[in-house]
Amino acid sequence: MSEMWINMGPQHPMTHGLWNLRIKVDGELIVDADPEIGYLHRGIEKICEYRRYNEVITLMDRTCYVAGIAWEQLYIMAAEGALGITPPARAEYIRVLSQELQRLSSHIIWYAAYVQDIGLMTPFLYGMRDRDLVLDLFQSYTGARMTYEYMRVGGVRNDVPVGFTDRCRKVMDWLDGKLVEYEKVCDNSTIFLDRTIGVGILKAKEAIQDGITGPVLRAANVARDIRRDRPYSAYPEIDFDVAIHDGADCYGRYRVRMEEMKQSVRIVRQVLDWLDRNPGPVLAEKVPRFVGTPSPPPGKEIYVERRGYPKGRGFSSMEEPHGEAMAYIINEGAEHPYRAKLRSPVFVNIAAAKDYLIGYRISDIPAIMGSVDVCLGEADR
Amino acid sequence: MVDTIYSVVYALVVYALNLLGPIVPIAPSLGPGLAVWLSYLVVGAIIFAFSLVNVLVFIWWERKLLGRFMDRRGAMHVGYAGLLQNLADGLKLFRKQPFAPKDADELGYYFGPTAYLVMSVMILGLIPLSFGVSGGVVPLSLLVALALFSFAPLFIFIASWSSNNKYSLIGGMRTAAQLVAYEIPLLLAVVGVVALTGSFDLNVIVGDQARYGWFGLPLFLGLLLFFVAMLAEVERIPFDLPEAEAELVEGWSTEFGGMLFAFTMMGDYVRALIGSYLIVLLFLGGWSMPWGLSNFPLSGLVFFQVKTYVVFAIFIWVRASLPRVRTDQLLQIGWKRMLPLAMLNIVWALALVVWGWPTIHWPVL
Amino acid sequence: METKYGKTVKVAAPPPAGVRGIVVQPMALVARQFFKSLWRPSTILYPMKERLENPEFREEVKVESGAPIGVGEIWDNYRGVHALNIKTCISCNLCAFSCPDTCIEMVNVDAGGGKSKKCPQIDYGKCSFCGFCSDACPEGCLTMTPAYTITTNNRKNMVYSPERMFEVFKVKLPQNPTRIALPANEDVILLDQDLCIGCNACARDCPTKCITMIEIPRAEAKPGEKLPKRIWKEPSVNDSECVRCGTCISVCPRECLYWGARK
Amino acid sequence: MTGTALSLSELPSALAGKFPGKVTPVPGRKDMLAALKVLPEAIVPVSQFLRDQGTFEHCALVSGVDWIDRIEVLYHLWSDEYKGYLELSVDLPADEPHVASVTPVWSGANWHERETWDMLGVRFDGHPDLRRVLMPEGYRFHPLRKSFELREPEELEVKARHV
Repeated sequence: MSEMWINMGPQHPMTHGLWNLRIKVDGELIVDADPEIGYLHRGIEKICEYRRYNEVITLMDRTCYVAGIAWEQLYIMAAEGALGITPPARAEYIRVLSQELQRLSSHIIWYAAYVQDIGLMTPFLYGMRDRDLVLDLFQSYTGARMTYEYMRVGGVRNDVPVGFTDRCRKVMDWLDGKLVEYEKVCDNSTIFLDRTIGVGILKAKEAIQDGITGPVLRAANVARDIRRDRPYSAYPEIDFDVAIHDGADCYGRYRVRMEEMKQSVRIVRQVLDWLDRNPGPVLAEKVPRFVGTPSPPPGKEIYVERRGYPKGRGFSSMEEPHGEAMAYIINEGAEHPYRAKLRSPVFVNIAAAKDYLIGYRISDIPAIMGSVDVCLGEADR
Repeated sequence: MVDTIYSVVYALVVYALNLLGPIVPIAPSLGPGLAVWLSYLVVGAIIFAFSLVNVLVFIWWERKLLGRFMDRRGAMHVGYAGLLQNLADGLKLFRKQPFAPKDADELGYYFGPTAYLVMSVMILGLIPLSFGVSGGVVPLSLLVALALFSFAPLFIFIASWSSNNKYSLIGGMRTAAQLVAYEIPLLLAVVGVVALTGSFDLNVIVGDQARYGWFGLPLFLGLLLFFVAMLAEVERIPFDLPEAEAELVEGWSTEFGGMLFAFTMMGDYVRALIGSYLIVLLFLGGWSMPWGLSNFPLSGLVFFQVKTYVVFAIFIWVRASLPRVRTDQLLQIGWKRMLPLAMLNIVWALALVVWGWPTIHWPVL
Repeated sequence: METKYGKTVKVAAPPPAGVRGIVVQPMALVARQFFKSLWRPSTILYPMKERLENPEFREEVKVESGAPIGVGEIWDNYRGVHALNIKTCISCNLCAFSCPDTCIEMVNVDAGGGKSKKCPQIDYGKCSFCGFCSDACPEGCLTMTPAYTITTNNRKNMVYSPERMFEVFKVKLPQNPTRIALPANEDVILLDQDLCIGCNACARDCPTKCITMIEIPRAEAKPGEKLPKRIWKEPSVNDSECVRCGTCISVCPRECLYWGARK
Repeated sequence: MTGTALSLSELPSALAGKFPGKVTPVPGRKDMLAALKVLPEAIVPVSQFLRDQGTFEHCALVSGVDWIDRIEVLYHLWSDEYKGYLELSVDLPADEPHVASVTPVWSGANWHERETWDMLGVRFDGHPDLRRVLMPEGYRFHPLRKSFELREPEELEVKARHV
């Protein structure tokens, strides 16, 4: 019996969260893989059905611990669709700003963790140091570092504080230099290139068939970016490039993410300029009572019908740092969503683990699964 | 200098024996012989303990330097600038309950890491810290040291297999493959030095370098090979595959906790210390310095330590800037790159011998 | 929707094997960082140097880290421990209603003069620091401050009573300056006149006293119908003073008050 | 494949022609290219057709809604050609719901169908590996059914206050 199953997880340094990658190995060679998730399942979709529209926001932050605000906006866009509310333009721009800052922080932490997976710990600390600047930015306008609770149905909670744009520009200038440094550490290191080039290949056709999205798909030479293809928020007004790579391997994913960070810096600069020029309100003037704050008790159920709020279905889709995220909300005129469904890109990207892994070695597992950028909080929900 | 220490210790031992004389009856004929024997033991123990303390400082050195490479501070709370942090860690591990996993082979489980540490520590007794200052005086010290050094994979494999853990097993297999693969370029790189000196005695090797210049210059290729092979032998990044924590949790030492883990950890650092010592002794002139800098009392001892720490700093620097290679790439580098280069190095050393490098004294062997 | 911009760029492939810097460049880069951080690494010595209480902290972090701005600086609008002004609290319950984590409980506090009133008590073991409560507070008496050290080794200490939050208020920490302007609530309290029995419970419990019981004209008795003998009163809500806390709805014994669009 | 692709305007008529009476459009969805209600028995051929002729190569989401009297399974498809989403929905009976699996058409639907089985108890016939994915193996309930009440005391508290 030369083959054996190994459980990598649920507590394993490679997993970056709680999941279990069962692999069958023949010596060092992987012959089969079976990912198992669910260790972090909190039943967010079910709890949503018991919470009022604004209260769901606190759950969304905790869906993904590295990209909280992305999920907030995802949910808020779907809820606004279900309730028929349009946020003001300034709110949309602040949302785009939040998205891109979140993308920066998420990709930086991805970079840090990824290079550490491959065995180099130094950039991990560099990444953490620079991510902290981005988190400080978040903190300066949302009031929290990771669990923002910033988006509201109909806009955002508050405007950016005075002096924020200058401060943000400074951080962007600093990141410009640091991103080049990150690339130097990896691109000029023969060992890094040997570890990533030609490893974990997932070609375009297979990737589309598997439902893979995000940087992993773009690294396979498919230019699909929801921000450009089905623009939401203020993205139609913003100039940015969609980065693709034809390697379809770990190196390609790394390159795509590095380029996306540069594009994010570019987008943030545009948004800051816009924010400087266009003051205005950040919350819609009127929202239904049960989604605005404060949210007092609803009264008796018999009167819910009497109010006659419109029923509807809200759907939103966006380019989260990990890929294409979707939210689907059914509003039956009640205080809380009738059904809230979230589509996590990581959920699908993990499901295809077999396709990335078979034929490579145990040493490649951190390199491959790390390049997928796994965040179990949103995969399990 | 060792004579000074020895005479001081001898005087103390004789004094102590005299004090004990009325209480413990010792045959007067045994007295002087016992005193000599005891003072050798004490001097050996002092030198040995020096090296062991050095290991603790080594870990501190790595923590601090690695911290600065990574833009952070490293250990800083226990003792001055965190110097005693390792002692605290050791104490913590010491207090933990020793245990073996349910299906582990207990004999091998306890024996493996212990023997790994003991075997590594034994080498410290052979390393001269300055001329003639070593725990034990062995004419073939280099040979014995390298022989003991290459025992490690055996114990690692015993430890990993008896842990009854798949990660440990894979880590142990990797260790065996890696250490065996890099043993050969390591030894072949040493051959160059031995060919130039004609001796396996580390004292002689350093003495020759003091007279005719460091071997690191004529045998630069050898130095490089020895350095890289040593990186692999002491399992440090970029060759730390046996304990590649990203995929193998903690490699062959996954199942060890408490003091056994301390043994594996300490064994690693003892080996790193020995590796740095050997690099300095074989290629960087040991305790000798040009321009007679090492002629002052105790300066040889100091210079040797300084050089060792600088060499280890380079180990740390490499660790801070390079990722880990893959198993197949590691073996490829070992067998396909380093081995031919090591051969080339021997040819070059022999060519030096033939061209009349001044340090040859073959009769000594 | 069409994007104005947004094009595809192909990221460059890595340089061919011959031209790669092998290992020298990363090592040089790391060494440069070593000398940069030799004396002043970016670490913030947090427990040794308190972030909030130390006024020079901001300047210090600026100097110590190489970063362009203060790393780890706590801005005034950080959502930390709550400060409660007991004196202006109107016991409207809105904070407790808006809390998604049910961590706010209304407890009795001494209001002076032998009276007591209900004020919020917060269990930080449950709190998620979302700020909904301070957003909801109509009087601005419950705010969030940048104080963030609530660490304790006893779970009971995590429960902050109104008095304890009043202490936080008295310390005069910077108050959260970004209290939001709430979106105009399109709903008002409406009355189902068929059900009202004129019991006065809503007017009695209204925290802002915006409900007054007004006498309504006695309707003409239809043939065969008997009207009650006592004076007929029903609540009238002053919408501009109403904080929309819904207390009246919850106390109404006949379920005759409800939310609805303004008529 | 792109050569035979239909344009977006041709798609409804082509669908109606190929699957008469089995596909009905649902009006009033602005955020989608179209929303279609499909009869359960036609879902696989419709999927096949949409993937091959309609360029809907990416199955973004398979999910479900419990309407108490029936269970609705939703499919969201993305087309790189039309840059938009298409929604298919299938109504199934509330007891013992089962529908043919679309995993042979899009392998990306694999885990989504597993999750829908896990959460709503919809059986997907022909699925290669229909196990629970989030809940533990051997769990007795399908938590997103409306008949499943939250049982945590705190959640009951929330519920009591809100409903």
